[in-house]
Amino acid sequence: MAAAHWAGPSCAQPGDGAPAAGAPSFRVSVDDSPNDNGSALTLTWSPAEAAAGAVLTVLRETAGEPGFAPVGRVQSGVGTFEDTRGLARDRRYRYRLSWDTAEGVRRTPATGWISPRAQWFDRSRLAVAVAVPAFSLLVLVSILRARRGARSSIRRIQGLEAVDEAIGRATEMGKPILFSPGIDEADQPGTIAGLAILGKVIERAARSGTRTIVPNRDPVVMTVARAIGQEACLVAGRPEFYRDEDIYYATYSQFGYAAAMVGTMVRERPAVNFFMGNFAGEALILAETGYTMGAMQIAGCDADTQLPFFITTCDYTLIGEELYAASAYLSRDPVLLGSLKGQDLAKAILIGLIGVGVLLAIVGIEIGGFLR
Amino acid sequence: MQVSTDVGIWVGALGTLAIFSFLYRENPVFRLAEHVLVGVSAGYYLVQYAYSGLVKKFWYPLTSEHNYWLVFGGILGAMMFLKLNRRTRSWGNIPVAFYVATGAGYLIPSVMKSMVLLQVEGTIQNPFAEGRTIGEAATVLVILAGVVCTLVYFYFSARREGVVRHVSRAGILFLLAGFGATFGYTVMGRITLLIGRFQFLLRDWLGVGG
Amino acid sequence: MSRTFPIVVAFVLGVFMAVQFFIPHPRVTGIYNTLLDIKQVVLGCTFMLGVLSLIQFHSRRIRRRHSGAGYSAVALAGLAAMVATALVWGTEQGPYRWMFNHVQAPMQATMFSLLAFFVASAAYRAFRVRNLDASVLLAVGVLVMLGRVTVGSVVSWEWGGETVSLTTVSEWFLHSVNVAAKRGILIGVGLGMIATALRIIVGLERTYLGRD
Amino acid sequence: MSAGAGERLARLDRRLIFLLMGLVVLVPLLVPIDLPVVVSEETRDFYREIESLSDGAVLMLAVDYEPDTMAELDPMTLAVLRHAFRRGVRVVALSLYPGAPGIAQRLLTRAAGEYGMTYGEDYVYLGYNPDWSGTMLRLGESIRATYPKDQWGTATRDLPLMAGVDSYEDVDLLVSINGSKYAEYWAAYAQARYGQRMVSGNTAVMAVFIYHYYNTGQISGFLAGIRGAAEYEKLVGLPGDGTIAMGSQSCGHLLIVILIVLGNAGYLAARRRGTGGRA
Repeated sequence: MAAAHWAGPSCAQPGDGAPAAGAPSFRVSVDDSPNDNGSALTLTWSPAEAAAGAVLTVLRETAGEPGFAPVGRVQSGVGTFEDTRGLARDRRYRYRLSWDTAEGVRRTPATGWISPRAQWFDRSRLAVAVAVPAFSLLVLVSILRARRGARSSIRRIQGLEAVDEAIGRATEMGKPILFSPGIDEADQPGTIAGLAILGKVIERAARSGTRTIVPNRDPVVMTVARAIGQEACLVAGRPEFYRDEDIYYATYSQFGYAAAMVGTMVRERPAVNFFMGNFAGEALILAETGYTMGAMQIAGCDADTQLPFFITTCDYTLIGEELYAASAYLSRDPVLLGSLKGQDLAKAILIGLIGVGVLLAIVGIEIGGFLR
Repeated sequence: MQVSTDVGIWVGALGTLAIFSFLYRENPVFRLAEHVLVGVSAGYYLVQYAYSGLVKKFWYPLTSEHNYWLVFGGILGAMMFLKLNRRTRSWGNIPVAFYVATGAGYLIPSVMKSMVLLQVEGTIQNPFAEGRTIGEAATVLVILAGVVCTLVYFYFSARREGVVRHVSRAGILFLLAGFGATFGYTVMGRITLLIGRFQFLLRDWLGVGG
Repeated sequence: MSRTFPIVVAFVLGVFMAVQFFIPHPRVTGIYNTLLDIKQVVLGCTFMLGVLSLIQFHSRRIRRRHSGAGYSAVALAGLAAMVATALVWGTEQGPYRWMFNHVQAPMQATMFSLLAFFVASAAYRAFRVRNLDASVLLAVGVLVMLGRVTVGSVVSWEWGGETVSLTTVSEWFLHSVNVAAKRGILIGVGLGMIATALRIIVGLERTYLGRD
Repeated sequence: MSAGAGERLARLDRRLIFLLMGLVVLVPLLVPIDLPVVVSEETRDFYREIESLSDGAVLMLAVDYEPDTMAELDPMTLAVLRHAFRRGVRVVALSLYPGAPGIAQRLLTRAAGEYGMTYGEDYVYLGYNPDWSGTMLRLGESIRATYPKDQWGTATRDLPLMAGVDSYEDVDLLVSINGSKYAEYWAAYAQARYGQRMVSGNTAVMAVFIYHYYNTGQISGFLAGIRGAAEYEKLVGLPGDGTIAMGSQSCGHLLIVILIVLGNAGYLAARRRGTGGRA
């Protein structure tokens, strides 16, 4: 507090007339802004020493160019200013601050010359930089262990137990299966998870001679789905059963796609509807129409927004991460089982972290900030 | 009441009614509307993507800003068409791999931060911190218990026995309560959509109401 | 070659895109920006592919005099009309914009608005006190539903010296139980997404490539 | 209640439900009901964020929705534009949905007309860009490179407003109006990665998911559905469609609750009979 009194403008000595006048002013230091691409410099000063309550003008001089020019304004109490205006890494800059008082304009002395630098590592992302390799290692090691034959069990997932029953039902009724891989793009993991299930469904359906119809919203997803369908029929030993026209592009329009899906449901009267992937508002339109048509319905969705609607209208619903577990469950492929094991270990670690974190927080040690 | 004389409004109103007719049952009018919607919207998106992807983001920067790296984009895009032929199909996998892997790559750290770490951080709170009311403390504790139970529910490789069974059961109840909340919350949005359509029919078409 | 090359591409690009997150240096962000631009061009091309499939699908129906051949002709006509008018009059005015505003937009919006009806019938059917699970769904659902409209703020009572209304109780559910469930789902899905992306990058997940 | 009636109550024809729903939403539109609006904390925060912008500040407005959610989101976009223009805040609008430009143009033209704003100086519309996630990231590096041209084909670098605006650093507040998960991704990409301050206007269904981003401070305020729009309209002092819609909302909600009660009454009556008197 004492310092604040000392630094008030009332204590300032009268200016000596020179432009740099205004002492006792306060010290301003300038540093390269950390964790950036070399386009910013940060000025700092002690708010306690600065002209209290004043609005400071930040002045910058570029080496080789004449004089100081204003680049921004800031309240003196803030204590810091980041200059991001048109800085280049190959130029040098220096700064000073100015402010108005009753006696006229006052200025701090100029800082030293400095150039902004670009960093090769963003330290503010340290937590992610630790978490990503750690989790990757966990998953990859679990996969390796599973490949070497480490046994890993997997709990029952009702919705997936029902897949065979559903396909059997379609075969019995002599009706096709309708499968939607969701409305997301091909680079979204939810779509990939849905497509992995598609492969298993087509394979089993082809074995029993049942058609699978797959309308798509995304053109890339369609091409991928076709490749998967072709392979699945091959694996099932019925390559002739594959038909390009069963896997087609409807339209990119979300509700145009919904219209095409319900139209298909009403006309083809599929015995089973699979909704596997990422869905949005159209989810309930699809599931409710399917329900009225009397189809058996199995959904899997990683968008928590639509899960309530699938749960209330479908026979079985894979919730969130269960969608990602599905292909492991259906194929029992060691790679996928191992990966799932890795995810489980990560969850166990996170639960532990939450427990320890809360206990520490109760005794006054905050660790949450490290996760930012 | 002043019925609109604008052809566009009439077309929109008839399209709206055609889709609504599905509520009674599927019928030729709905089927017509469905196919119009599919055709027109596919054309709309084709033009939008062709213009923004190929003219705005490819041709313009290539010719006036000489950004020749984009040629790779053109080549990769063209290679997508190899997917159409059975013999060349596998070469079409290169653009697909490019597309999927770049997405997968930048997703990893971003998702780790926003869907995992920040969510864990948000859960780590002292329920008994100074200045909290009993209600706030309860909220913190409920969130804490809920997150842990739900995570246990999503634990796939353990058999559901003993404590795990009970905790995971609590997890599913948390999930269902959350779904109930979402459902209840969503109703409002869905009704709004209908209000929008009715306002269009009443105001714009029939000229009734404010 | 045609089989391993995509895997190599996926590995190199995937690792680069993941690692660049931590590197603010312009040399890296430059490459990263170029890759994003290239990706957008690729995306533009894929739409032609989708539309080709659509044309194939419907023209096959017309050729085979399928029962829905007339409807297929309508779909193709709509598609052709949009492309042709955009080429002649441009996208910002003329028939292309008109068709969007007066044909596509109202029908899309109406399709979506069907949900108001479906949400009512789904709630009516599913929200029954069948067992504990269904009852939890029902209780919280109804509570929040009432809390979101004016009735909810009118129905109130005194509790522990404070005024509590249906709205405050439903908000409490949204801020606590709802947040907990969503967070659990989010963390699980997040880990699932990262694991899938990781398998793609290291070449263990090849679903998206098909077999050959 | 007789079991037969119970059975009937438990199995109402869905078309009857549809008809009732249509009526309870329609009637209050013809005969408006005046209902009080209570402003929630998240709406107040949303309002405060825009209210705190000074004259000349830059607001980036992402109009991220298509015609299907217009009814819910148009009132928000319009209210944000009016609020911003009234305070002299400059608006850089853009869209990540190909169906959005028509909507954005209509609302921008309308609001700009009301406040006499000039295109290119007071507001710009950059239009649609494909690859939403890539675009969100790319904007943090350079807006002008992401959008070489605006919606009308003018080179972005020739727009006076864009002279000093080239990345999130030059943007004081990001407002995402959306009916999808985009708010969450703006939070992950623009906020978490570039530290961009942001608020969002969401459809009611998406708003549920915004709470935890709001709790962690990643999203500084948000509007939840048409009710959020009505609350915000009240704060801004310009009642619009959001306010009118609240009557139909209340009736629709009540109908669903009544249906659920009837359904359960019928279900219980039928079960009592079916299970020999056990309640």
